[in-house]
Amino acid sequence: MSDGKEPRIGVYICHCGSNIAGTVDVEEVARWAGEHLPGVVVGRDYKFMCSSLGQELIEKDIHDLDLNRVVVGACSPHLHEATFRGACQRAGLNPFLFDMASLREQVSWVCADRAVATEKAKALIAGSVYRVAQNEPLEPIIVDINPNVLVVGGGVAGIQAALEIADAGYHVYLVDREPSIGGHMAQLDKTFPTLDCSACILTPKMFSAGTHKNITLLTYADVEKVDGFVGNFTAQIRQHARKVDVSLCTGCGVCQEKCPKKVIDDVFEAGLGYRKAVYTPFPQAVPKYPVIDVQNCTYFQKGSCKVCEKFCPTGAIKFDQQDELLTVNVGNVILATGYDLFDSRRIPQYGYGRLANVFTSMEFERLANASGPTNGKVVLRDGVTVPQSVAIVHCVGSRDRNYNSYCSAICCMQSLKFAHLVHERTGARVYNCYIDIRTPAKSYDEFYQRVLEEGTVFVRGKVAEVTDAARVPGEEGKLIVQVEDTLVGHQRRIPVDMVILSAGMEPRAGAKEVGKIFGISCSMDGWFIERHPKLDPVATMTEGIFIAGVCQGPKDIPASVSQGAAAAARVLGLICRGRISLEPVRAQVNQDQCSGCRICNNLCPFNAITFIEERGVTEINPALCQGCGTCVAACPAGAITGTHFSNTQVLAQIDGLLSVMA
Amino acid sequence: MKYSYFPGCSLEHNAEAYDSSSRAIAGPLGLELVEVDDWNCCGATEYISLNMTAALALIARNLAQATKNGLDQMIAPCSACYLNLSKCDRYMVTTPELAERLNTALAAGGLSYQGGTIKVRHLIDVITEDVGLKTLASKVTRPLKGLRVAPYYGCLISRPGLRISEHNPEYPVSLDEILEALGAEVVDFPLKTHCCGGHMTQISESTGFDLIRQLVKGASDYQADMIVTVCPMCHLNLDAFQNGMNNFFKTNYQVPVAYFTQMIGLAFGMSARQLGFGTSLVSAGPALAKIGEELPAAAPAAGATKRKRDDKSLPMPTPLAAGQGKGGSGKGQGQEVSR
Amino acid sequence: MTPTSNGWEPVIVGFSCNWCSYRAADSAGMARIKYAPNVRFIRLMCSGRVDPLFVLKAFADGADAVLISGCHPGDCHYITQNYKTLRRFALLKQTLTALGLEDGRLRLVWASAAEGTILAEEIDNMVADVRKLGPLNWKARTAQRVTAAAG
Amino acid sequence: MVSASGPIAPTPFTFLDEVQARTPGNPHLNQCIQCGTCGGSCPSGPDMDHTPRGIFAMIRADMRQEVLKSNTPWFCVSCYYCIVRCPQEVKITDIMYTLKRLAVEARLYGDATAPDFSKVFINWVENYGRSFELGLMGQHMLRHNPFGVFKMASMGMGLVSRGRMAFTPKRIRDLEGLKNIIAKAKELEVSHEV
Repeated sequence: MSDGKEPRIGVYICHCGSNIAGTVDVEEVARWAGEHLPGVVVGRDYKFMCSSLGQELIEKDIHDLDLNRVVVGACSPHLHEATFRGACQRAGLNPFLFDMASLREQVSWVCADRAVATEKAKALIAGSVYRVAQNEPLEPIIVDINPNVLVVGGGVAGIQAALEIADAGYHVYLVDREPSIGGHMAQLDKTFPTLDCSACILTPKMFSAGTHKNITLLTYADVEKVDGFVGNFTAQIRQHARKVDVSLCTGCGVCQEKCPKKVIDDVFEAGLGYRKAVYTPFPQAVPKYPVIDVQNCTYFQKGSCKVCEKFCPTGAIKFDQQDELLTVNVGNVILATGYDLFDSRRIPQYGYGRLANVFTSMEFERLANASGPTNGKVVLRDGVTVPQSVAIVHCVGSRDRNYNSYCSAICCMQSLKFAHLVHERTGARVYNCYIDIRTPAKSYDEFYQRVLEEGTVFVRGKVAEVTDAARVPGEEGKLIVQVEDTLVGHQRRIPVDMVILSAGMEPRAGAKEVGKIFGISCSMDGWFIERHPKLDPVATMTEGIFIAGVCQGPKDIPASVSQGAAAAARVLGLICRGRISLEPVRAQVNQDQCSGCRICNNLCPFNAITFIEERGVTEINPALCQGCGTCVAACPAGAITGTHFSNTQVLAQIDGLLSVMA
Repeated sequence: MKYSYFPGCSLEHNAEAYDSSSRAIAGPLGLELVEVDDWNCCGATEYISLNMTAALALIARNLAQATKNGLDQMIAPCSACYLNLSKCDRYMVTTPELAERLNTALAAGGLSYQGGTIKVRHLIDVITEDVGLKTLASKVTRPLKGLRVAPYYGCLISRPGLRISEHNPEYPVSLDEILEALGAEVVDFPLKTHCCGGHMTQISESTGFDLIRQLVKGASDYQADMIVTVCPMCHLNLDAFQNGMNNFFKTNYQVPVAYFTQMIGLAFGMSARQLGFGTSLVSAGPALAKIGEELPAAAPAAGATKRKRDDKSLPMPTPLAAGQGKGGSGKGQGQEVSR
Repeated sequence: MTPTSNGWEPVIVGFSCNWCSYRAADSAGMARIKYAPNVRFIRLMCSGRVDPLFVLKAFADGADAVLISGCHPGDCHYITQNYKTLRRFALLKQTLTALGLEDGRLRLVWASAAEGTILAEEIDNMVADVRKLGPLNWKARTAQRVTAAAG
Repeated sequence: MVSASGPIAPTPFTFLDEVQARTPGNPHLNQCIQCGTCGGSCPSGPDMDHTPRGIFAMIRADMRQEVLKSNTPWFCVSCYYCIVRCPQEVKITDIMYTLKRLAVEARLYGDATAPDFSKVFINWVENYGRSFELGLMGQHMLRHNPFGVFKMASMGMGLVSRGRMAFTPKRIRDLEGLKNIIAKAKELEVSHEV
C-alpha cells in the first residue's frame, strides 16, 4: 500500500433491478467477496447502487467502517464511474481509490446460465479488488477553457449552434466548404408539415450569422488539422482561393452576369440547372461574394477571357489569389457536417439516369422551387409538359440491406409533401408507393390526413421496378411502376408520366476522414457516434468535440435545429465553468531510471515526449500527454510509469481475475 | 488457357448450335476445353423441387467428376447448369453439415468432393475476364456492322449474384460489351435480365407465352434484328416457342434468336452453317443478309431420315426455304413476317 | 456456450482499450448478445498500453489464452498507437510461438465501438478454438522445457 | 446473431421453423417485412393464387395446408429477381423450392401439372443420367395436355427436322454409380427430416 495504511475495501454489488440480479446471484457474490477477498471488510448488494440511497450506503460505510478503497460491481464504468467517484469524494475518499466492474454489460446481459454468470462476476470483482488495493490517490489535472468555438458546417444545425454561442457573447469560427452557408435546407422548396417556404425561414438566420459581430465566417474553406485537447484545440483551416478580393467585392453580381461560361450546377441545383464559372450558389447566398470555379473558368483553362475582371467595377477579381492557411485556437468544436443524398443510380431497376422522367427528391425540390430552374413549374424533363400522373417512391436506398438498412426518417414526410405539391401545382393523379407511413412528430400525422383528403392514391408496396417497356397499349409512352399492392395481394403496373424517387440520407463521403481529423469515430452505417444514444446525443467520446444535425444520424429540420442548440448549450456550459478537470491518467518518466535509449521518443503522436540532450534523459509534457500508455509499455528500463494504469495495478488485476477458477 | 467443359444436356440436342459454336470459337480465343468425363444432368430447376439432397448430390457428382482431370476451373455455357453447379459448390463450403451428407451420398458411387475445389465459370465471364475484350476485338475479321442486336442475359447468370465477376444483377453489360466489340449495333434492351419463363410453357401456357411475348415484343419495339442469348433455355423459349406464342396471342412476330458464341463466330468470319444458324425455327436469314452472310438451308434432318419408321405416327414438317421464317407445321400460321 | 465433455472451460484474459473495444463489449451487452463468458476483460486506455509482461503474467497465472482488442487501425483514439500494438503483437506472437505456444491462444481483435456483434463473434470463435486446444498449464510446460534443457 | 450460450436453438415446431430448417443456408424468412418487393418483381406473380409475400404471411400464420395447396411455389420460374431485390435478404426462390418439396411429400399440391413435370423429368435423369426432351414433352403432354401435343407438334417436329431433338435418350457410362448416389441421397434426405 502506497499510503502505508492496510487496505480496507468495501465491495458493492448492484442488482440493477433485475438486469443483473436476474442472471447473477448478487447476494452470493457480495457475501463471497466480503468473506474471501483480501482486504475486503464489507460486501453488500443493493437494488440500485446508482440511486441516492445506494450512494449514501457507500458514503456511510466509508465513514463508519473507515474504508479506504471502494469497488462497485454494476453497469459499465462508462455510465456510472463518475457517479460513484462522486460518492467517494463526498465521503472524503480520493475518487481514484475506487474501481468499477461491469457486471451488467459484460456478464448478466451476455450470459444465459446463472452459475456461469455468477462465477464470471466473482472473477471480475476479484480483479477490481486486487487492483484497487494498489490504486494511488490522484488529483485531477485542471485546464482552462479557451472560450472561442469552432463550428464546422454551415447548414441549419451549424448556423443555429453558431448563433446561440455568438449571442451568448463568445466568439465562433463558422466554417463551410461551400461558397455559401445554408446547406441542404437552402435548396428546399417548402418544409413539412407547415409548408412555409424553406428559404423564407432560413435566410434571416443566414443573414444574422453572416453579420454577427461574434461570428467569423469562413466559407469555401476546409479544416485540415486539429491538435490539442478539450479547452485548448488548435485548428488549421485552408481558405480556398475565391480569386475574388472580398475586401473590394460589393457582391453586385456583374461578373456572374457577364461570365460567358455556363456549367451545370450539380450542387445547389442538383444537376437540374446551370450556373456561371464565377458564381454565388444562389441569390441570397451568405457571404454575398462569388468564387471563380477554376476547373471551368475559361481564363484558367485556356489562358484568355478575363471578362469578369474587365467588368468588375471595383477591380475585386484577383486571378493570382492563392489558398490561405489560417490557424485558430478554440476550446470546443461542434461538427454539423450534414449528409449526402443517396445516389439513386445505384438502384438500376428504378431507371434514374436512364429514364428521363425519373427524378430524385432533391431534383424535385429544385423543380418545385420558385427560384429553381423552372421557376417552380412542375414539368417533365422536356421542360414544358405538365405531368398528368405522378408516382412517388418511398424508401429509396433506405430500409434495404442492399443499400442502407436504416430508415432515413424524413422520406415519408418528404414524400407526403411532394404529393401535396404535385397535386397543388399540376392537379395530376398522385400515387405514393410506401412500405410504412412513419409520421411520428408534432402535427405530422395531421399532414398525412390532409394529403389523404386531397385524393392521393396510397399503394402499400415497395416498388419493384420502373420501366418504359410497355406490355399493353395503355402503357405506351409512359413510365410503368411495377409494384405489389400488398393490401390487395396483387401485382400492379401503374402507368405514369413522372416518377419521384424519395432518396434517403447517407453519411458524407468524407465522414470517416473528418472523424479522424477530430478524433471521433463513425457507426457501422457511417454516422458519427454520440457519447450516449439517449442521454448524451450531442457529445462524443472525445471531450470538447460535439456533433449536431444529420451527421449524427438521419433527422429533419426541427431535430437538427434542436441538436444545434443543444450542442451550443453543452459548449456554453464548459465555457462558463472556465476550467475543466481531466483524468490524471498520464505517463511520467523517472529520470533516475531513464537510460536515455530514446526508444519512446518517436512513439508519441502528441509530441509530448522530448529528449533533454544535456541530461541525456527523456521528459514527458503532462499538458500534451493524453495517457495512452504506449510509451510506458515500450520503456525497456521501466522508467516510465502510467498513473492509474501502472504495471503494479494491471498485474494485480490479472492476479485477481485469475484467482477465480472453476 | 485450359478449362474443364461441362456442356450439359441441352447442348447435346436442342442447343447443339451453342455447343458447336462454343467449340468453334474456343480455338481462336486460345481456350482449350476438356469435356468433363461421363458428366450427368444437373437436374435443371426440377430436381431440387422434389428432393434437395438427391438434387444436390446429382450436381455434386459432376463436380467430383470434374476434379478427375486436374483442372480447377470449369466452364458451363448453360446458365442453369452454371447456377446449379456453383450453388452446390457454394453450399458445400458454407454448410458443412450438408457437405458431409452429400459426400456420404457420393461415397456410394465411389466419389467425393471438397467444396471450393472447382471454380465454376460461365463462358461469358471467361471471355470478358480471361480472354478480354481487346483480344476478342483483335480477332474480328468481319465486323457485324449494321446489325441491330438485343443482348439478352436472362436470369440465371444475372442472379442470385453467385458470380465471381463484378456485375450488376439488374443491369449487366458484359454481353453488350462483347457484341459492341464485334462491331454490332447494340440495343439498350430494358428487358435484358427479364425472365423467359423457364419451363412455364409446360406448366401454364398463358404464363409462359406471355413472358415470351413481352421479350419478343420488347425486342421488336426496339427494332432489334435479332435477340442474342447466353442460355439454351432462353433460346428454346424465344425461338422454338415463338410461333406457339404467336398462335396464342394471334400475333406474328418473327424475331430470330442466336447464341452469343454464334455471333462471335460470325465476326470471326466463320460460316453460318458451321455455327449452326440453320437450326433455329425463326429464320435468321433477313438478319444475316445485313452482314452479307447467306443462311444455309435447314440442315437436312439427319436424325429424321434415319429414323423414318418412328416418324410415321406424326406428320412430317414441310421443309423450310431459306429466309422464310415459320414453324413449318403446315397449319398455315406464322407465314407473314413482321417487318 | 456448450461446456466441453469433461466440463473444462478455458479461462481467457482480455485487454481492451477504453474507447473502441471496451465500448464494443458495452454495445454487445446493450444488444443482449449472448456469447461465450470465458473472457475476463481488463480495461486499459489504449491497446498500446499492453505490455508483453502482462501477457506473460496472464499465461503464467493460468490463463489458457489472451485476447488483445483495440480500435481499428486508423481509428485509434490516440491516432496511431494501435499500429504500435500491431507491431508489438507480431513480435510477441513470434516469441511465444517459439516457446511452443499454439496459435489461437493469443489473438488480436479490432472492434469499433459499434461492433458489439463482431467482438462477440470473435470471442465465440476464439473460445471454440481454445476448447479444442485444451488446458495450457504454461507453468508446467515451461518447467518441463527447463528440465529438458538441463537433462 | 451469435451462438446462444446455454441451450441451442429448439427443434422445429411451427410451420415457419419447419420451412426455415428445410431450406439450405439461412433463408431469413423471419426477417420478412411484407414490403411486397418479391410479389412486385415476380414475372409469374399475376398468375399465382398468393404472391410470395402473401405466402410468407400465411407461413407465419401457420396455415400449412393452405400454403402447400397453393400454386405459388409451382409458378416460381426461378428467375431470382425477388432474391436480389429483397431488402431483407430473404432467400425467396430457395424457400419456394422447399415449399414444393413439402407439398410433394404431403401430397398437397392442387394441380399436379408442375409436380408431375418435375417427376417425369427426374425419372429420365435417374434412369439415364441425362435429361430427354422428347420423352419428357411426350409423356408430360399426353398426361396433362393431350391437345397440346398437336399444338406443340409443329414445334417439336421443327426441332426434330433440325436435328435438335433426339429420339433416344443418352445414357451415361457409370449409371450404377449414379443410381447408388441418388439412392443414398434419398435415404439421407428422409433421415434428415425426422
